[in-house]
Amino acid sequence: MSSIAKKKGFGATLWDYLTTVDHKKIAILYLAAGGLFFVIGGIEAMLIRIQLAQPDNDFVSAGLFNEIITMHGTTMIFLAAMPILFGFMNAVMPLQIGARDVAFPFLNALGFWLFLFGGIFLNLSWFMGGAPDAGWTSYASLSLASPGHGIDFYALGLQISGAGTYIGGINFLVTIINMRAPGMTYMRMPLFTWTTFVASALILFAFPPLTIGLFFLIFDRMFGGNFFDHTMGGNTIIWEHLFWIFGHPEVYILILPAFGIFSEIFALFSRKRLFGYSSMVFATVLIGFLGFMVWAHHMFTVGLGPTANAIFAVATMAIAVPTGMKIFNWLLTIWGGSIKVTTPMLYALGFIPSFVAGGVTGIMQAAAPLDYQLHDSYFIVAHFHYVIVGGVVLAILAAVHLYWPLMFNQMLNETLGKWTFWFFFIGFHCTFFIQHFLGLMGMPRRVFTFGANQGWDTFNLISSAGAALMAIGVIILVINIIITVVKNVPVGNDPWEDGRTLEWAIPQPVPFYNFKQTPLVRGLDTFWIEKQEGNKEGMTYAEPVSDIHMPNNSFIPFVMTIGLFIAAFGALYNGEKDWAIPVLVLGLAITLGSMAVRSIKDDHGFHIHKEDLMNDEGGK
Amino acid sequence: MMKGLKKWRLFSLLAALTIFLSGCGEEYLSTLTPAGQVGRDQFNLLLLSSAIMALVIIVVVIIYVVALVKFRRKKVGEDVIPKQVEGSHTLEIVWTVIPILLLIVLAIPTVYYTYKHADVAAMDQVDEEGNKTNVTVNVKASLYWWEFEYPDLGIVTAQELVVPTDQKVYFNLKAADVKHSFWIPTAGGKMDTNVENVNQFYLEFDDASASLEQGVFYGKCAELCGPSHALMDFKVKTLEPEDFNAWVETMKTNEHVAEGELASQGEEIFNTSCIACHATSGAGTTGGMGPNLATFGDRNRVAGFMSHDEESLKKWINDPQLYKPGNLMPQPETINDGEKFSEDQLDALAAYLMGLSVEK
Amino acid sequence: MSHDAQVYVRSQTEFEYIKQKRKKDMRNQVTTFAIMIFLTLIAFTTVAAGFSVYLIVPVILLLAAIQVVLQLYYFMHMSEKNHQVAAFFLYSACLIAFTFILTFLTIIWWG
Amino acid sequence: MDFNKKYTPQTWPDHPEQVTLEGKNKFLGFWLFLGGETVLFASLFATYLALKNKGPSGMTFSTDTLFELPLVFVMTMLLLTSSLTSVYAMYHMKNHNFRGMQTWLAITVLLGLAFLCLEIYEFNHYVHLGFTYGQSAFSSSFFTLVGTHGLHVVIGLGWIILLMLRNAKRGFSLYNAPKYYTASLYWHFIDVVWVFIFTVVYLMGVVG
Ligand code: HEA
Ligand code: HEA
Ligand SMILES: [Cu+2]
Repeated sequence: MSSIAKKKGFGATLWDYLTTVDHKKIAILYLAAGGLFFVIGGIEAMLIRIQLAQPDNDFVSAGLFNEIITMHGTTMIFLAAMPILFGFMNAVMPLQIGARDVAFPFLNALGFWLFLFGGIFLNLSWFMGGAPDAGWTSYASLSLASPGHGIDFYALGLQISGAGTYIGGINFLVTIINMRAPGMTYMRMPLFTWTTFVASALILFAFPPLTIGLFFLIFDRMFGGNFFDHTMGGNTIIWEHLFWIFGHPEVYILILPAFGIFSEIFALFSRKRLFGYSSMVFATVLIGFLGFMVWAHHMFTVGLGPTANAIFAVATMAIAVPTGMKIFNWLLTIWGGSIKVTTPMLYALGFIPSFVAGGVTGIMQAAAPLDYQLHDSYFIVAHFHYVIVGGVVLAILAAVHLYWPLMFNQMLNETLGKWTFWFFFIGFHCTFFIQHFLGLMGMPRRVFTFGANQGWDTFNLISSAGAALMAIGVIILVINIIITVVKNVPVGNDPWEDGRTLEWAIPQPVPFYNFKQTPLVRGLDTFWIEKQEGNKEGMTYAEPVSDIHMPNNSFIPFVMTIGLFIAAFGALYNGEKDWAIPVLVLGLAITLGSMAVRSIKDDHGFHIHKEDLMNDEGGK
Repeated sequence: MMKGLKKWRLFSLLAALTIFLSGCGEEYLSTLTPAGQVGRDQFNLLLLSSAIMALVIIVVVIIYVVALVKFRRKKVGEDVIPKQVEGSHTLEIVWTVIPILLLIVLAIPTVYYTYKHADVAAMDQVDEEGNKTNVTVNVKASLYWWEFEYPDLGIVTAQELVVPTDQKVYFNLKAADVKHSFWIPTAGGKMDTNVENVNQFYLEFDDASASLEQGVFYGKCAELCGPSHALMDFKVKTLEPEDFNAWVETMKTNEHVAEGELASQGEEIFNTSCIACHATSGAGTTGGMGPNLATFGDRNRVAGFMSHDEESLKKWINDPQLYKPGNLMPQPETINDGEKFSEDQLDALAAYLMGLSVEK
Repeated sequence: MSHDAQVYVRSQTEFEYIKQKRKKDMRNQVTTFAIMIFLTLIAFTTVAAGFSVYLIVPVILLLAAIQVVLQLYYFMHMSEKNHQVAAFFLYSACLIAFTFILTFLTIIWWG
Repeated sequence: MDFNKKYTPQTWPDHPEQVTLEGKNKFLGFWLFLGGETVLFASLFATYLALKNKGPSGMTFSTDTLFELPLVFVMTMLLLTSSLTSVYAMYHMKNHNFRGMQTWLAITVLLGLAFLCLEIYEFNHYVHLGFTYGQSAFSSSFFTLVGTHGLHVVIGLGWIILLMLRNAKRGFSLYNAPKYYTASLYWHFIDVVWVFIFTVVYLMGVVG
């Protein structure tokens, strides 16, 4: 990243990134944007914890607090965790399967810009009359009653960024199905690729219900619809269903890639093949499937009746089985291995007890009668931060360290990495463990303050202190990144020395066309196999060097996104400002127009000729 | 022998858990100190599931720690290439079957209690004379207050639920504006109050609440409902059945007369400014714009969460928005000829309201 | 490589054969279409004839299902090879779609 | 190597839409997209079924009095036929008969337009009766479900017309064959959805 910047000058680099369709650069964009949103979401988390550090606090007002928690949840889930994972999928998955790029490079760029501008739109609400304040779940009766434009920003912003995610999901699916290198059978795919595959399938089926739910909300609030207005025959429970039909698979969209990352790490740093590979694949698919059959466990107290509650309770519990398979397979992977505790491995090791603790509280919540007590209490907050922070965020932090050399040809500092880990890890348990008890002691979630006489003071203070430790950890990470980027010491390929999969075999920095020759995959962990057989190059090839076809860069994805961004303002102010409808139409016209340009104009890409390839020794 | 040992282990684990957990939290608020059968069932489910989960965690952690100690690279040697094991069918079966068994152990009571706690068939039961055998309460949740109507007894109260002990109390739950959720942590789990339908469930209370620190159990709104969601508390007073019946009788018959000059002045102000929304008689049915104030003097809190004294009452009346943002009680300016209440007016109102009582 | 299509020149007999085959396929498609029209007619007539609701609803749903299968398998060529992945995802989608509709029909209303 | 290589009927591949990697990707990606669309319409149908005939107290509109079968029957026939005509278009694509394909597509477009006109007429009619979008939960869910389908028709038509115009002078290539193919898949899918709409919304609506 820095090396190009030096050669090209700022303007050219900027243009390059605005128009790029290269999965490696899009990965960097996802990582940067997602990282930024993570810090924003984290700062919001800090505000929450400051407010709740002591009883009857008035650090933020009641209304503002609701805006903060809503934006914290929404930002973290939609704009931080998922995009960062998308970043790693983009950076790693095509290399793992031996592909030149993803299936639809143009759409890949479009997906990114949609996500980014959806996120920007959502966050603009802070400056344009107030953020959404009905919780990230935005239950309909409250979200219809909420004054101002906050909820409109939520619905429109998520609609735009959701479209980006949906496009990304299809893209990954097609890439994995169609573009695997010769010999890369389904049962030889690295687990990160597998989990990307299943997570993308979940995106494919989970986002349409969200889209519909958000459309209903948009129509109800801005265009006179009546889906959720019970005086007009509407029904708010429809929103709850649609949201959770999306929402539950969504949490598996987050955790499955995290599982994939840890599977890579455990094998790599134990110098050992992943234990029970085929059952890992099976478990991944099963979790994905079951993920669609359990959404009503978020709705046990809604009053769906005992039969629905019982069915969904039992179905939910079933998920423990495939997840348990995974946990034990990881344990057996390190068992008998040669464990090297690097920073990524440290995260992986921290993940196991943390996630199991979070998972088993999930099973407790699945016991419906018990959930009547736990629902909407701090116990739930504890549960999902244990699985999300203890699972997804630890995976993200691990992957930042693990894949940094792959993405940037530099190594993050290991010592600082470990400091980050310990601060974050201790802070995390400190913050959230105690919240289980707060919940059991009767503290509801989403309260902007609490009275002093209820026995919650000390635990809340401890929780807030833990959050501060987490913040220190994150700040150390930021420092680490800055130092590394400034130093810019190249490390070459296979920096962890025990790389097993194709992405570590490719020369560094990764050429923009990825593989000069398509590799031939000869088994699971193909790089490891080649190394064990003494192959210095690390790859066997499936074809001689020949011309490579590459797609052209394009500015159209950006323009299309801007069109929707503009249109969203039109929709938002519909019925309030005269210019609303014209702006809406203008925005849509820009988007449709650029789509038309895209389909009318011939864009066949270009070729890199064989001779040039021969001379190119990697590098950019 | 092995079996006995295992049983003993499980038992002591449960015992330790019980002691540890009930040490947490306040007796009038915590789910860990259940005050009735429903809460106790759920607490037992908590104990059972915690024990299972503790077991799972212990097993995982043991394997984990041993692996971590035994197989560090420092220990096994820098250049050792471990055997590349593919997997093991036996192990796979073990860790599929054992969790399934554990889950079955949890699933059975789960399903049983799910049906048990949803059983409201006895709600409409009547004795020979056609009187309802059980107390039913219609709960209406509004932006940020609670109304409790006793349809069979012909009385209404607000903010403080009064229920008899030692019997099932049935609830019909509904929201008036946006969704809320009705939760008395000590008595049992919550149930949402939806806008478009009536939810039903029941709770039980063992003992009269008089012995508690505050004399009441705490109730909460458990569904985000707007800025003052956190302040939407209510209190629950449990009475022995005789006391309850006595309370009902006074509620039905009690005609309040303001005592003293100050209170009478207050009554006058109240009747010009407040009566449009607030009823002061407990006899009747639901439908007030604002909470029924018949039992105001007996309450434990002002506005559900402020301490019960004239000071907070006056503060509240003169600026409800400040204390409970987003609530629907008019600011004094809109009901008092465009001005705040004067100190004298406030004193009078406070005296009048504090005198509204069925217990004194 | 990826864009390079091997050009395969058919022999004249092969060419004739495949043309014939396509023609036959097309005739089958027209038959399929006739069946679809027929099914639609039945559906509309059962309703117009005013049979019992309990008869009509299952019958027209079944007819719709058959029609959709015809569309998918013949018009959209799902019967041809090369469609396994597509079929897998489409069936998954149908399964999920079915659960949604079932829940919305049953548990969204409490009676 | 070159997309614009000229083919003859004799050299034109059997599955021109799936010869290049781009074609394969488009083909598969589009099917996956249709999977997503299935779930999308399922959500709309589910909502419609839940809100059918629900409205403010005293609402007089209901499915059995509102809908008129003859109009729906004509619309159904138009759309079904257009599905067949697009099959004809693909038949000609396989035979490398560009003119034939364009002609059949043109017929498809005309049928689609006719359908669209009837739908607009129908909506307009309802609005005149007072059954407007905001009239009730029932009306919102009805217009959204059927309107989303209508929007798909509009997009499908736009897409096909664009393809026809763009390629009118260029003829076949392995670059545009997958585009034609996916457009026709899309058109069939629209028909699939309509089959459920006329069954679930109109026929089942009329029965009550
Ligand atoms: C990454 C995110 C993530 C993950 C992975 C999970 C995983 C699980 N979740 Fe969680 N959940 C959330 C994120 C997540 N959740 C969020 C965000 C919410 C709240 C949303 C909101 O309301 O705002 C939530 C809420 C939530 C609820 C609703 C609570 C309520 O509001 O009342 C329930 C109820 O059943 C639940 C259950 C589960 C279960 C059973 C799992 C299972 O998948 C866990 C499985 C794992 C294990 C069980 C551990 C390993 C297994 C073994 C070692 C084998 C042996 C184990 C046994 C025999 C038990 N979750
Ligand atoms: C991916 C999801 C995710 C993640 C990672 C987190 C991370 C954290 N969350 Fe939360 N959270 C949610 C998803 C997530 N959360 C959701 C969905 C809700 C529910 C919302 C709702 O109810 O609607 C929620 C709600 C929620 C609540 C409950 C609010 C309430 O109900 O009233 C709390 C309270 O403690 C909390 C705390 C935290 C904390 C302390 C972190 C920490 O882990 C955060 C760690 C990050 C940092 C500490 C970054 C710090 C950065 C800096 C300090 C800046 C450095 C600056 C520079 C270098 C410039 N979160
Ligand atoms: Cu869930």
